[in-house]
Amino acid sequence: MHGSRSFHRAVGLAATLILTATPAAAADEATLNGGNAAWLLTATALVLFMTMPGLALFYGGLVRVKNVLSVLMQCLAIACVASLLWVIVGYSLAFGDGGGAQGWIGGLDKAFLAGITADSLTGDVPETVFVMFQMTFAIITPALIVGAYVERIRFQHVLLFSALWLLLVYVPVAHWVWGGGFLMSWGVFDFAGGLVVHATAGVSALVMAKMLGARRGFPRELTPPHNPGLTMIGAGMLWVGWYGFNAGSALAANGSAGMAMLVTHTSAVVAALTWMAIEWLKFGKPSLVGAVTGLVAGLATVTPASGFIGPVGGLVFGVAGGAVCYFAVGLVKARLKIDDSLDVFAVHGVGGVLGVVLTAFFAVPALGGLKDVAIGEQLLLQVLGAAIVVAWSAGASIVLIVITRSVAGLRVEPDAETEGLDLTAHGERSYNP
Amino acid sequence: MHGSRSFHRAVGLAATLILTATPAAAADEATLNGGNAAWLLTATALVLFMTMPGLALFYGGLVRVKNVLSVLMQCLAIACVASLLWVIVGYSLAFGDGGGAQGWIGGLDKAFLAGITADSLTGDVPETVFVMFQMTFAIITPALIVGAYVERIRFQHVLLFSALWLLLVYVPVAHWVWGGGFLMSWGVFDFAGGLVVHATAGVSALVMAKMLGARRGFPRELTPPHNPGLTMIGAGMLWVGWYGFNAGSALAANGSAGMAMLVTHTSAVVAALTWMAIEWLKFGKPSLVGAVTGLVAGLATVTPASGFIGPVGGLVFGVAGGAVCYFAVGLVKARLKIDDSLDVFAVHGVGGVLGVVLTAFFAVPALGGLKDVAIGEQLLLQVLGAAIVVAWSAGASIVLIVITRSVAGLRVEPDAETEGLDLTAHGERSYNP
Amino acid sequence: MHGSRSFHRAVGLAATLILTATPAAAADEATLNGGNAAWLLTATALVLFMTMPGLALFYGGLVRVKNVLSVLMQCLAIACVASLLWVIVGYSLAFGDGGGAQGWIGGLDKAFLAGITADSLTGDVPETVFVMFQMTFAIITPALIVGAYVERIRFQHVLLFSALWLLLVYVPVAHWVWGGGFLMSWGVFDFAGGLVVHATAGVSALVMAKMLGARRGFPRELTPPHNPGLTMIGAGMLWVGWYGFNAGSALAANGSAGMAMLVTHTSAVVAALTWMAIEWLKFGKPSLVGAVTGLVAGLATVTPASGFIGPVGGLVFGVAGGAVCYFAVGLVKARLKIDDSLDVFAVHGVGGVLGVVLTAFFAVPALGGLKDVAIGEQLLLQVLGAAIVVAWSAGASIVLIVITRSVAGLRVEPDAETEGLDLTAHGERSYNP
Amino acid sequence: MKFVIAIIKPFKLDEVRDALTSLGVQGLTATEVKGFGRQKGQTEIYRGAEYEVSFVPKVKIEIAVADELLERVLEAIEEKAKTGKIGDGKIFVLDLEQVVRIRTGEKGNQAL
Amino acid sequence: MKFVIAIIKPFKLDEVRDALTSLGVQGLTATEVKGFGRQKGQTEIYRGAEYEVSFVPKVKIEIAVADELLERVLEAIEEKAKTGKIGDGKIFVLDLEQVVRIRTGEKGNQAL
Amino acid sequence: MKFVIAIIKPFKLDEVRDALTSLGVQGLTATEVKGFGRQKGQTEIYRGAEYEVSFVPKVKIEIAVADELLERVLEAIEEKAKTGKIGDGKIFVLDLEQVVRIRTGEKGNQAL
Ligand SMILES: Nc1ncnc2c1ncn2[C@@H]1O[C@H](COP(=O)(O)OP(=O)(O)O)[C@@H](O)[C@H]1O
Ligand SMILES: Nc1ncnc2c1ncn2[C@@H]1O[C@H](COP(=O)(O)OP(=O)(O)O)[C@@H](O)[C@H]1O
Ligand SMILES: Nc1ncnc2c1ncn2[C@@H]1O[C@H](COP(=O)(O)OP(=O)(O)O)[C@@H](O)[C@H]1O
Repeated sequence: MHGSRSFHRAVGLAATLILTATPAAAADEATLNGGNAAWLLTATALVLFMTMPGLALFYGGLVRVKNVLSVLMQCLAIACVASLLWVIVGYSLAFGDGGGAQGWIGGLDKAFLAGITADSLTGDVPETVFVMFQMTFAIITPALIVGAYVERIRFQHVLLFSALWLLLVYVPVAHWVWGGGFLMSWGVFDFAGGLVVHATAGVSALVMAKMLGARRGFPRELTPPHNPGLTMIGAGMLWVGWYGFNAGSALAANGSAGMAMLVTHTSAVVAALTWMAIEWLKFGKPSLVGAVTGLVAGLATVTPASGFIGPVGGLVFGVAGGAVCYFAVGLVKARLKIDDSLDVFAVHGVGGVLGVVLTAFFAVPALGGLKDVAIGEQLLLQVLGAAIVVAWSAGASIVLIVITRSVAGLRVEPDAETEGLDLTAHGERSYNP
Repeated sequence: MHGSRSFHRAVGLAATLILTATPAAAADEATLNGGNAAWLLTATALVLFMTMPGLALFYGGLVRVKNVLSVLMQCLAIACVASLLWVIVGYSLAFGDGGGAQGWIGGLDKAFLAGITADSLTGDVPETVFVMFQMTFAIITPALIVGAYVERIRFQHVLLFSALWLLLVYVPVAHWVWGGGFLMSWGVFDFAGGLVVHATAGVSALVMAKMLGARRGFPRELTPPHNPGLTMIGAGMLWVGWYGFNAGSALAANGSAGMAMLVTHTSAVVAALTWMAIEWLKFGKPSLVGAVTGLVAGLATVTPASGFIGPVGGLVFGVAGGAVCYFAVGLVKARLKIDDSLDVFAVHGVGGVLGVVLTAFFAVPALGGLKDVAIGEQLLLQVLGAAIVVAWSAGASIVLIVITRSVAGLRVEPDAETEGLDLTAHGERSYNP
Repeated sequence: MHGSRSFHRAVGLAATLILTATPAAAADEATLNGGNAAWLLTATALVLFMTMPGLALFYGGLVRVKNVLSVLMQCLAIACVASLLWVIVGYSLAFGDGGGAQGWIGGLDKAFLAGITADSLTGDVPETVFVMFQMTFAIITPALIVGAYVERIRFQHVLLFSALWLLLVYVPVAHWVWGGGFLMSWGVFDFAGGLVVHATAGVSALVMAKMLGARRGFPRELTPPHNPGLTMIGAGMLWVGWYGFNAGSALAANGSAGMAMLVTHTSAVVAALTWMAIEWLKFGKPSLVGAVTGLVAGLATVTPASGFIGPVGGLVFGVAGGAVCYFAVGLVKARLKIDDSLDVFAVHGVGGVLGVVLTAFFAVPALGGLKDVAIGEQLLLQVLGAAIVVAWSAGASIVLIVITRSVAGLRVEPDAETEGLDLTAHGERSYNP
Repeated sequence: MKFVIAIIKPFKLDEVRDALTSLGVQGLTATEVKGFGRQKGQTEIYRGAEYEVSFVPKVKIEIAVADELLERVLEAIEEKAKTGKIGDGKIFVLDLEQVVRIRTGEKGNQAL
Repeated sequence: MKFVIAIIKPFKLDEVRDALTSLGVQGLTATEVKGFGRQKGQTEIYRGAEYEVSFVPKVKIEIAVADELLERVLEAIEEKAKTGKIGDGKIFVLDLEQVVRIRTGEKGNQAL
Repeated sequence: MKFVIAIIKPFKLDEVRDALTSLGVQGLTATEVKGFGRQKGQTEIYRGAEYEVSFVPKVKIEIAVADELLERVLEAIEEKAKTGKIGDGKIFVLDLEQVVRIRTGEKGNQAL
C-alpha cells in the first residue's frame, strides 16, 4: 500500500537533518551552524522548562491541597528517570542505527552515548545538543501521563511504570516517526510530536486511568482545583516552552522555525478563545481553568502540523482543537465515567490525533501549507500512522500495567488516599504556616 | 518644522532593518542570518514570558485575594485577543505598506499574513519571526493597562476595549514610530517602545481609571497587596523577559543587542536601589513591593533609549526613573485621587515619556551614547513625538471608552465588586483548601 | 612546583577566548560570531533567571512564613548591589588588565566600563554580552550565601557584607581563575565556577553562619519549610538556568556547549535520584525537598567539570555529588551544630570542591573527558587551587564580618526575630487574605 | 459577663468592629470560618465538571462583654451586619464565668 | 438551647453535615483547626532534620441546636465522625442563652 | 467541667502546650485568629499608600478541663503566655455541660 513513492518521499526538515547525520551522508557536507546550534540549545532549555516546573505546576494546581507535592514529585522523578534511561539506552534505541531492524527500532551502538563527542554533528548542529533536545521530549511525554493517575497511585509504581513505558512505548514510536523507522519511511507527518508525544501519552493515560480506577468519591465528592493560579502559571510556562518544542523541532533558526512558532501561537490563542466562548455560552461565565485548558489543547493539536502549515491553518487548528477537546473532556468524564483526572486523554490524546489527521489537509499549499502532497493519500497515511501508534500505546500500556501492578502495587491504601499522598508517600505538607 | 534633513536621518537599527525589508530594497541583499534569527526567536519567547505569566503574576499579587484569578484571566484573554487581531490585521496595518497613507498607517496587503512564507525576510531575519516578535509587544501593551482597572471592571469590557484599543492606539503608534510612519521619518528615537508601549498604555490607563472611577472604599478601606511574593516572582520574570524586549529590539545578536541588555539591566538595578533608598529615608524600611516597582520603573524608563545610550546613561536613567516614578505614584494617588490601582500611569506612562525625553541627551556620544545628533534638535523631536503620542492615546481612549461603556458596560455591580470578580465573573476561587 | 609547563598549559575554552580578547592578540582575528553571541545573550538571561526569581523562590520556600519576603528582598537587593558594583569596578578588576599585578587582580582601566563600546569583542562575542554574562555570575554568588543567614540577619548587614564580599572575595577569585590570574596560569580547571562560585559562597556561608549564631530555637523548635512547592519551582528554574550557567560558559554555541549541557543535566538527575534513594532507605520515604536538594547538589558538583568531562563523567559526578552532599548536610547540622540554615556549605561548598577535585580524574580522555592532562599532576593543581580559594574565602569572610558587624550590626533583636523579618525589616506580610 | 459569638459576612467586619469600638468594646477576636445554612454556595464548574460548594466564607467574631453592655452590643452587630439578604448570619450569646487578662493577671470585668 | 462544638477529622465533614441536615439542622459553622491529643502528628524530615509536628489538622464544627434536638445531634455526629481510630475527636456541649438571626432580628429557637 | 478559651501570642503556643501537658491535660485545639485590642497593628506601606492593619495575628486555644484542674490550667497559661507587653491576650472560662469522645462514646470527665 505504501510503495516506493511514499518510501522515498521527503519527510520534513527534521527527518532530512537526521538522515544526513548517518555517517556516510554527513561526512562530506556537515559543518556546524552556530545560529542553528544557538537556537537548539535555547529550545532545549525551553522544553525542559515545560516540565520543570511548567507541567508540574499546571497539574499541581488542579489537584487537592493534600496531593500537590506528590504531583510535583512525580514529575520530577519521571524527569530524572527518563533522562537517565535516555542516556543509557533510550537515545540509542530511538536514533541509533538499527541495522536490519531499523524499521522497528534503533540499535545499541550509542548506548551510554558511546562515540558521541563534542565534535559529533546531527545535520549541522552538535549531536550532544540533539541528544539533549530529544531528551526533553522523552522527559515530558511520560510526565504528561501523571495527570491520569494523580491522588491515588503508589510512587513506586510511577517510577517503574514510567521507566518501562519510556522504553516500550516512547522510544519505539520516536524511532518509527523520527528515527528512521517505518512510519518515517512511509512519510507520515508528525513535526513535533502529535503521535510521538501526545497520542502515546494520551492513550496510555486513558488505559491507566481505567485500570487504576477512579479516585474515592469520584465524581461527586471531589473538590475544585485547589489553586487555579498555579495552573495558570504552569500554562504560561508551557506556552513559552512550546515555542522551543515546536519551533525547536525545525532544528534550525530559520523561517521554518519562525512559521512553526507563528502557527503554534495562533492555534493556542484561538483554542483558548474557543474554549472560553463555549463556556460562556453554556455557563454564562468563562473560567480561567477552562481558558488555559483550551490553550493547551490548541498547542497539542497544532504540534504535529507546526512545521507544515501556514497561518490560516493555525487558525483552523485552534478552533478545531479547542472545540473537539472541550467535548472530549465531557465525554470521558460524564459518559465513559473514567477518572482520567486531569484530562490527559481528552486534551493530549484527542488533540494530538486530531492534529495528525488535520495535517493531511492543511499541509498542502492550497490551504496555506508547505508540503507538496496529495491530500487523500496523505490522509490515509496520517490515519494509518495514528491508528498504529494508538493501538501500540494502548496494547503496550495494558501489558505493562498488568506486570507493574503485580510488582509494585498500583494504588495506595484507602487511608493514605484520604490522608493525601503528600504526607503518606513523601512525609511532607505543602503548606506549613 | 521637521524638514528633509530630519526626514532622511538614520533612525536606528530597527528602522533600517525594517526599511530594507521593503520589496525593492531587500531583494538583492537580504540573506538569512542564523545567529540573528536564533536570538530573535529567543527574544520572542522572552517577551511572551513577560506577559504570560510575568505581568499576570506581578499584577495578581497586588490585588485582593478575591480578584486574583480575574487579573490572570484578563491578562490571558488580552494576550489571546491581541494575538488574533495581530494575525488578522494588526501586523499588516503596523508594518505593511501603507502606500500614500504610509505616514499614518500601513496597508492591508498583509492582512491574515498574506504572502508571508517561511522564506520571507525582514532584514536578515525571517519575517515570520519578526511578526511573532512584534506580536509579543502587541500582547503586553494592552495587558499593561489591566493594572488601572482591576477589581471592578466587567470582563466583557476588557475584551472589547482591549481589542479596539489595539487597533486604534497601539497599531497606529507602532506604525508611526517603527513601521515607516511620520514619527519614524522625523527621526524620533524610540528603541524598544517608550512611546509605542509605555506611553500609550500608561496614558490610556490614567484615562480609564478616571472614567471607570475608584474601587469601592478607595483609598481608606483597601487592604494591602495580598501576596507580595507573587508580585516579586512576576517582577523577576519581567526583568528576564525585558532582556528580550530591549536587546531583542536590535533584531540582531550583536554588540548593539549586548549594549541594550547592559544599559537595560543597569537602569533597572539602579532604579530599584533608588526606590529602596527613598522608602528607607521616608519610612525607615525599604519594602519588597517598593523595590520591584522601582525595578520596573527603571526598565520602562530605559526602554526607549536602550539601543542608543551607554553604561553611564544607564546609571542616570535608573536614578531618574526610580525617583520620578516614585513621586508620580504619590501624585496620582494622593493628589489627583485617581485610582489607577496598580500605578500604570505613574510607572509606565511617566517612565516611558521620561525615558523618551532623556534619550535626547544620553544618545549623544559626549554622554556615552551611540547616535550622532544635536541634543537640542533631538530634544524637540522627542518632546514633540511624546506629546503627539500622549495626546492621541488620551483622546482615542476617551472616545473608545465612551463607546465601549455603552456597548459592554463598564463596571460590575457593587455586590459583585464586594464579592470579588473571581467568583462573580469566572465562577472560580483562587484557593480551595 | 608549578613550572612553566603548567603555566603555558591550555586552560579550557573559556580561558582561551578571554585571552584572545587582550588587545594585541584579538586585533587581527576577532570578528563577531552571531551564533555564539545569540547563545551568550540567551545564557545571560538564563543565569539571571536562576537568581531572579529561581534562587529567591528556592530559598523562600524553605524558611518560615514570617520571613519569606525578607529572603526575596535579600536576593533582589544583592542582585542590584552586585550589578552596580560590577559596572563600576567589578568587571574591570576581574577581567581588566592588571598589568604587573595581573596574577593577583585586574586593573581599573575598565572601571565604569570605560572604553567598552557596542563594537568591542571578547573572543568572537560582543564584550557587552560578556560583561553581562559574567555579571549574572557576580549576582548569584553572593546571593547563594543568603541561605546561611536567613531569618535573623539585619538587612543593612546583608547589603554591606555582600558589597564588600563581592569586591574582596568574588572579584579576586574570578580574576585568579578566569581573568588571567595565577590559578588560570597554573592550569587549574574550573569551567563554570566550582571554585569561583560554589566554593567561595559555600565556605563564606559556613563562616557567616558560625559567626552569626543559630536561629532562636535551633534546632528543636524550628518548623518545617513553609512551602516546599515554592522550593520546587525555584529548583526547576535553577535547573533550566543552569543550562545557561554551564553551557553558556563555553562562550559559544557549539559541541562544547552541548556536551556541557549534557553532563550538567546528567549529573543533576543522577544526584536527585541518589538523594531520593538514600532517603528512601533511611526513612522509608523520598521527600520532594530532599530530591530537589540532591538536584542542586548534582548541579553544583558538575559545574567546575562541565566543559571537560563526558557523559560517563556526568553519571559519576551525580552519584558522588548526591551522596557526599547528603552526608555533609547531616554533618554540619548534627555534628558541627552550625545553623547554616539552608545548607549552603554542605551543598555548594562541598559540592563545588568535590567537583573541582573529581575533575582531575574525569577530564582525561580515558575516563571520557576532553582534556589531555596527567591525572596526578592535575589533581595536585585542583587540590591546591581549591585549598587556596577555600582559605581565602574563609579568611576574608572572617575579617569582613568582624568589620561589618561593628558598622552595621549583625543580628536583629530577639523580638524582631520572633516577629519575623518580613514585618520588622520590610513592613510587609507575605500573605494578606 | 457574656461571651458573644457572631457569624457575619466577611466584608462587614470592619463596620461591625467600628460600631463596637464606639460602644466602648476594647477588644474582640475574629476567625475566618465556613458557613453552612440557608444561603447556598455557588456551583463552580471546572472543565465541565460541576462542584457544589456548600460552604460559604464567613467571619466569626468573639467578644467578651460585661452584662450591661450586652444589649447594645447585640443591637450594634445586628444593625451593622445586616444587608437584608440571606446569609447575614447569627449571633450566639453564652454565659461567661471568668476572664483573665494575661498581661496583668486582672480578672472579671476589669480584664475585658 | 445548646451550643455544640465538635472536633472531627477533616474528611468526615461532609458526611456529618449531611447527617445533621437530615435531622433538620439548618445551619452550622466550620473552622479549620489544629488538634493536639493522643493522636500524634507525623514526624516530618527535611534534609535529614526531624521536625516533630505535634498538631494534627482537624475541623471544628459549631452548631446551635434546640434542646430537644440535642441528643439526636450528638448521636449523629458520633456515628458519622467515628472511624474507631485514635484522633476521632470530641464533642462539647455548652449552654446557649440567646440566638439572634441578623437578617430578620428573630430570636431564640426561631432564629436557629 | 469547664471550657477554657485562651487568646495568646502565636509564638507562645508551644510553651503553653508543654505546660498544660505536664499538668495532665491530654488534649487541646488551636486556631489561628486575628485579634483586635489595645495592641495596635503595624501600619503597612505599599507604594506610598498607608494601610492600617488593625488586626494582629493571635492563636486561640480551646481546652476542656475537669473542674479541679481549672485553677492550675489558668495559672499555667497565664505564666507561660505572659511577656508583660501589650497584646498578651485573654483567657475566657465557660461552663461545659457535656463532653463526648467520639471514638469510644465515653462521656464526661472520662472523655477529656
Ligand atoms: N444553627 C447554626 N449553628 C451554627 N451556625 C449557624 C447556624 N445556622 C446558621 N449558622 C451560620 O450562619 C450563617 C448564615 O446562615 P444562613 O442560614 O445562610 O442565613 P440567614 O442567617 O440569613 O438565615 C451560616 O453560613 C452559618 O455559618
Ligand atoms: N481536652 C480537650 N480540649 C479541647 N480539645 C480536645 C481535648 N482533647 C482532645 N481535643 C481535640 O480532639 C482531638 C482528638 O483527640 P485525640 O486525643 O487525639 O483522640 P481521641 O479523641 O480519639 O482520644 C484533638 O486533636 C483535639 O483537637
Ligand atoms: N473583649 C474581648 N473579647 C474577645 N477577645 C478579646 C477581647 N479583648 C481582647 N481580646 C483578644 O485579646 C487580644 C489581646 O488584647 P489586647 O487588648 O491587645 O492586649 P492585652 O490583653 O495585653 O490588654 C486581642 O488581640 C483579642 O484577640
